[in-house]
Amino acid sequence: MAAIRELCKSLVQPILAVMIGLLTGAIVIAAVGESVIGTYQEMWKGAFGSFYFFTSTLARATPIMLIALGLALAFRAGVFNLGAEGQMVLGAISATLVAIYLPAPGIVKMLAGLMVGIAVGGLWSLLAGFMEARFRIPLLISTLLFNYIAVLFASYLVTEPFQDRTGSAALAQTLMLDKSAWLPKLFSGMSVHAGFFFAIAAALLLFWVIRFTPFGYEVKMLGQNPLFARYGGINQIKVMLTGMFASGGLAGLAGTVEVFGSHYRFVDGALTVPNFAWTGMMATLLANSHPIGIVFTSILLAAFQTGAMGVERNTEVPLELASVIQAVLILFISAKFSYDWWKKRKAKGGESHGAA
Amino acid sequence: SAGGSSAPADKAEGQAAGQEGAAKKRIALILPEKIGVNPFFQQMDEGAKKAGEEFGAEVKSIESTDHGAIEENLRVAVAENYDLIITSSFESEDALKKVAAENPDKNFAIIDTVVDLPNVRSVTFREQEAAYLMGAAAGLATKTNKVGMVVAMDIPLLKKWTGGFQEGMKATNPNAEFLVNYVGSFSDPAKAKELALLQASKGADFINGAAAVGDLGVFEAAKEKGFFTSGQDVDRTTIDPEHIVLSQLKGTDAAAYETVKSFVEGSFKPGVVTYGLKEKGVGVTYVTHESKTPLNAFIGQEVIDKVKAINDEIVAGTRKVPDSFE
Amino acid sequence: MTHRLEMKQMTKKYGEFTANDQVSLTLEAGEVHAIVGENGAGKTTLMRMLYGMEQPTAGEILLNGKPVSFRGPNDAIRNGIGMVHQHFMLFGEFSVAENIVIGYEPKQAGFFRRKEAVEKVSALSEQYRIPINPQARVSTCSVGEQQRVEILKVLYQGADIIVLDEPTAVLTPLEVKDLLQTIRNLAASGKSVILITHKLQEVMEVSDRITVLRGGRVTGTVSRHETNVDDLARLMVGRELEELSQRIPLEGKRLLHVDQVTVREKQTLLDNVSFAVHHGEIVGIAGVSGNGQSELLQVISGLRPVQAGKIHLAGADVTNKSVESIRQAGLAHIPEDRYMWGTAKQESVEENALMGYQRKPDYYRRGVILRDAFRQVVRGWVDRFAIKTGSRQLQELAGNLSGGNLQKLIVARELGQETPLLVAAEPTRGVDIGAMEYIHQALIEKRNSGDGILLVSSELSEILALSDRILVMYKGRIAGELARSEATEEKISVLMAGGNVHGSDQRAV
Amino acid sequence: MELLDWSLISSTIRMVTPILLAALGGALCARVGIFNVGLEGLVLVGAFSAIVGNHFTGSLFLAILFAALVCVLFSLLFAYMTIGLRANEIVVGVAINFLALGLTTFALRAIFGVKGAFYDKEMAGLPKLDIPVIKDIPVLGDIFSGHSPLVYLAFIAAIVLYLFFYRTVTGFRVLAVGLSPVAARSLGLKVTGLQVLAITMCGILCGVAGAQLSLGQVTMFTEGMTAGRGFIALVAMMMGQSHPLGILASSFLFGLMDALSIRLQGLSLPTQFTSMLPYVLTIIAMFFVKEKSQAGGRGQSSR
Ligand SMILES: Nc1ncnc2c1ncn2[C@@H]1O[C@H](COP(=O)(O)OP(=O)(O)OP(=O)(O)O)[C@@H](O)[C@H]1O
Ligand SMILES: Nc1ncnc2c1ncn2[C@@H]1O[C@H](COP(=O)(O)OP(=O)(O)OP(=O)(O)O)[C@@H](O)[C@H]1O
Ligand SMILES: [Mg+2]
Ligand SMILES: [Mg+2]
Repeated sequence: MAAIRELCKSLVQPILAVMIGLLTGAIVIAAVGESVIGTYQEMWKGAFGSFYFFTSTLARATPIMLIALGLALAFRAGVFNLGAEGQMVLGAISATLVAIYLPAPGIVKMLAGLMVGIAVGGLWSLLAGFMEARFRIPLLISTLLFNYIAVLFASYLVTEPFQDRTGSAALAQTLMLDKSAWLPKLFSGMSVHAGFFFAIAAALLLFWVIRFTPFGYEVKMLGQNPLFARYGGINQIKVMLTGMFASGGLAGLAGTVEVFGSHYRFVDGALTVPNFAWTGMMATLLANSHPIGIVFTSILLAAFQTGAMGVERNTEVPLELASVIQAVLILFISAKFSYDWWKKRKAKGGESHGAA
Repeated sequence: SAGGSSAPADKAEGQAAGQEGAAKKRIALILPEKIGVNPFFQQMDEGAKKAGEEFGAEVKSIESTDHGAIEENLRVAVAENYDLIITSSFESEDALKKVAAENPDKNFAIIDTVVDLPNVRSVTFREQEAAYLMGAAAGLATKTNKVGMVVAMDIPLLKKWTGGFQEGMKATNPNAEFLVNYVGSFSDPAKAKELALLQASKGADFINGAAAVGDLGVFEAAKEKGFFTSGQDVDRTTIDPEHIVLSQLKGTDAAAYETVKSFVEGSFKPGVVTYGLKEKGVGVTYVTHESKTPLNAFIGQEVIDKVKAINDEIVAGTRKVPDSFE
Repeated sequence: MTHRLEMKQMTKKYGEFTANDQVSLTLEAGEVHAIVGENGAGKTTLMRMLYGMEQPTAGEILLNGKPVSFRGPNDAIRNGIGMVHQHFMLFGEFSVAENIVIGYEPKQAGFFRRKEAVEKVSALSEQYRIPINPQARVSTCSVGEQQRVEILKVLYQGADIIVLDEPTAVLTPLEVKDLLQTIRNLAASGKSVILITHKLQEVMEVSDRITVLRGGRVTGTVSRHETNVDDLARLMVGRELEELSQRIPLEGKRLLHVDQVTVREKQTLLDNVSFAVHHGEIVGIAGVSGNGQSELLQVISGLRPVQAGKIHLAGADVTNKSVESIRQAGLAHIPEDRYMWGTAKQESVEENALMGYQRKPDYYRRGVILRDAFRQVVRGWVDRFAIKTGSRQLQELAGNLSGGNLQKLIVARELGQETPLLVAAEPTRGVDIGAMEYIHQALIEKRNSGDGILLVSSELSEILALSDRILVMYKGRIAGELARSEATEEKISVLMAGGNVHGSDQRAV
Repeated sequence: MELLDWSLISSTIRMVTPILLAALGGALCARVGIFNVGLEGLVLVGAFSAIVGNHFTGSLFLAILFAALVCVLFSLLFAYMTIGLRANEIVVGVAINFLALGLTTFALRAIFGVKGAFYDKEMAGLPKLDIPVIKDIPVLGDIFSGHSPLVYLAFIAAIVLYLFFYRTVTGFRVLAVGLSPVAARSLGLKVTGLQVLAITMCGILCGVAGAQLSLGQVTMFTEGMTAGRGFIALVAMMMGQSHPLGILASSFLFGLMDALSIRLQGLSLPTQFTSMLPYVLTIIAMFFVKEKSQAGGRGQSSR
């Protein structure tokens, strides 16, 4: 009985948030003279309207989810890794190059690529961790700066030494992967690919690690009180570095599956423009670093994006407005409207909250 | 109005009824990026819409939010049964190759690159030819023997501009020094301006803007420091004729316009169409195209005449501009 | 007749759990009123309501006869109520004067007049005879000084009622003496003081009246003249206290050997320290805080590196080894600062208890922590040490436990490690006398079973009661060693102050 | 030599101004314990509103004021979400960045009817101030004279912020809130109010930063014209350890590296590597500033 009440209470928050977000979005849509219902309908259809759209939402959620899961581990350990973007890009470019140039059968290329993607993303992230542990260079700064370096370096690789010169040679991109090295699609003609399985598997694995293993416990304690962790014999540097490696590795995997499952080649900018990294970070934070929660928040955030694409395709609502609505929804979902908030609101009759 | 999605069904029926002429043709223009600051896409959008209005076709342009969205938009356009699907740029190549091959009965067009499939019409530009003319003019006009260029990014795509320009300049003025700087972004006029100021301080008296919206920053720098500059895509001289003395033109609007037109009129054919100086698909103001503003004395008629001669050679094929640059 | 303060029928519920149940209390001008009671009896909770930090579930507060209600500490301060929290509310980065005036800064046109602040603080410190250096950075002050800062702050804010929640727990005996004197001075100048403490001698020394809480209820309010320590103890615990077990004479082998250890960090913190702890022996370390005891413990437990010297534990060289390997070699550790080192406040009791057990074979199989098995063990501790965990039991947040109950949890956890060596820093800090007795008993039993204990305590009585040998630290060195038989409070005090005592042969190793 | 002419410094001063202003704003937030990743969006909004203000009022002063005002509104949204509704500050910051990009693009179309960029040759940008005596001194004049008033304002802002933190009562309390919200609250300080105050001031600074970008450095608005400056400001803020003068130094360091990297473009290094230079050098610089950061004591992440 009490459990049901608790559940209801915990549901009030997201439902309220989405409703307020949708309401605000509705005002924006109405303000530009478009049909509110129609727009939302298209948004829904664009994200979940048919099996095809559903699978492309899942495809889009895949890299977001992998990045988010990696960050979750780091965040839990109290390690703030802002470098997912660079880790993803560097992992993806290395994986791609290995898969292109490794003389081996397709399946070997693919597996080698995946491993290299994880390893390189992880090592790049580890470097920042090492600099913090050894030289006390704050992760927050180094990871942010490492993004620029990684992205520029990858860009160099595909503009100069490894550019695809077989075609028009006008794009900074690698050769295309052998078909045999592609990650299989889960349904033919649909966008979702095997990378989605990796993401789900990673979520389950992470859930298990966090929930049941000593390592998960140690990560949590380190995040809660690093001194306590140290006192208790937890090797904080080891845990931090492991966390960094895992989060970088998953980001690298995210980039790799995006290339191996969707683009089939590394195209300069194709991984950075969609903002996977920041979206992944939001997915983590919205889910409070809970692996299973992340599965849902990633799909939700992906759905906002595919929904916005649907709106763009089928209504006259301009694309930038769709992104405004998306931002508004995210804003409100992040808010902690609680049952108490609602009560207090009512009681106070909307007295303003902490203005200066 | 949100009627978009219910439309395809009606239209499909309309077509099934078999009245070829009566049913409005439905054409989708799928842009590979947000139109944003890119005049290239803006023009394409306008050209297609204009043709749509003139020839009675329904043109819907769809912006893609990022690389991953292109393929999905193409697929959805196929599913929604558009009669012609136009897309653009190298970024769409992979996606179009896949989607067009899977849908051999559909008509596609791609602007600015070639996709060699039986149901695709490709329209490309030889921008390097226009850039060559621009460089030639710059080489002739410079008094300080220093010519600058502010480029959006150091990417292969833009080598057509820098390479062509440099070749042209060397052809007319082998002694001129070529200064090139990259902004690192398509949307940073402030930095573009700083780069132009820097080149001016090094003595460049003509600085070619090729920095997308950053060109506006270059123009401002020109106004402040009094050097001369040029713009891209459309005739920019109107903004500030005193300093913006040339503009390199590219008829993306024409390409889109012609594609839509030919499709509605029934003359649409797959294959490759290229626009260069010869086809007047690209060009330079005063040389190949008229301009609303009078010619600036910095360039002078003499230079224009010489460049016109070069243009004639290129058109005639006696002077070759390479296709790609390293 | 109106009282300066009257709390009537105060009740506070946390969910299902009642922390205060119709507690009533009066306070007069110039009175020192002590509140005593077991851990978790609700003392702090009562004071938090008085200070506006918690809203009462029911009850009424009257100030000089007028009902008041405080929505926050702000209201309480404005009404002349000040509180000195046990874990100080200070900004280490700021100076003493800044910490005192904050919130009521002397200013001119919005600019902070730091000079004037210093002057005011100096004046205040003279007026109440509480010595302090207003310009010192608080993070460099000793705990005793920090407490004086807290008291001065309350006075600066114009408090007439001053609440001190376990102020002496972290003080050295000398500092305690000073504090008690200060309390008497304050009362003499007309201030009213509420004093919460577990040390009944202190209560008997300074208070006028004493209120005893048990299980959230008042079990009695007595005047000091009508009672004594034993009566109070009986009122608090509800039973007689027992004698400590006999200690079995043991001649154990050397267990811990600290050999010429030196720690330098800008200044020398430990200077050539050598001593040993044997099996079946409790070695007590006394000293004024800040003389290297903390550093010594940190060095032994692996939390701080040494620059020179060696440490051996159970035969293994553990110098500059990781905490993990030292713990594996046989060390358990009750930390001196339970909030900083000993707990994750935002985690449950169970999670806090698990620290150090997560990879033990008994509770860890095939990659997974055996939660059920471990939970049994924690339940055992809770029963044995009478840890009051509130309504959510093992899932209660550690931060919600009362200070003493949290301490008991930590003691249970570290005793449960069953290691040959236990390093115990202030093991009974903040625990009530019943629990203190129990912890002392447990330590003796551990000793009798042949394990070694290194005990650091600022409580000389504790050191004297438990130790087989006593080392006194002064300025980073071992200033002297006393055998159990020869040790007295006086001798220790002299050594602590840097003096010399005869009869202490330097056989530290 | 070629690489180190004086225009380098002059150009650095100009380029660094928006970054400096935004970083100071970020520092205000950081000092009350809020990590504001929304700087990029706030500056963008400031840049856009400055142009709108200028377009409709024709007054540069009102334009800057308007930019500051709009940014304050956005900041209040940020404050309400993070403090009032306890939303995660990073999520809110990122959402604000998205929101700013979408809204400015949309409003560009709605207000000016253009896509991509708004440029009006009639519009006057901020004037260049010639400082009387300094302008005639050979090198110094080139470096320090002839900037927009906001450039000078930015440097003054750093000093004012320094005075605010370390000389005023309110600043003192702001610092206290950041050092220990729990202690501040128990003292009865209005923690929320102080936080909102700091965030509001951050809004003003970001508004001014935007105005310098769209009216000082150039006179136009283009979509996404902040081009990552907000994130650089974040780095500058962290490197400067949220100390106004530290930020002054770190932004300047970064600006100098950036200007230097431009000059290296001509040399035969690939552009990607020259562009990397400021980031690489910043990291290298971190090896040297760390000493101070330990003393600074706010190394929450480094423990
Ligand atoms: N926020 C809270 N939520 C739930 N329970 C609480 C909370 N705060 C205190 N309690 C419970 O209320 C009881 C009384 O706590 P309180 O801190 O008042 O005890 P105390 O008498 O001060 O004990 P001690 O001597 O150990 O400090 C304890 O059992 C504690 O667990
Ligand atoms: N930093 C510390 N290190 C060791 N013991 C501490 C520390 N802080 C508090 N204590 C102990 O905790 C007990 C009180 O803890 P408790 O949690 O009840 O805090 P408090 O003084 O009541 O303050 P508050 O009213 O803010 O809760 C005291 O006995 C004190 O000895
Ligand atoms: Mg207490
Ligand atoms: Mg307590």
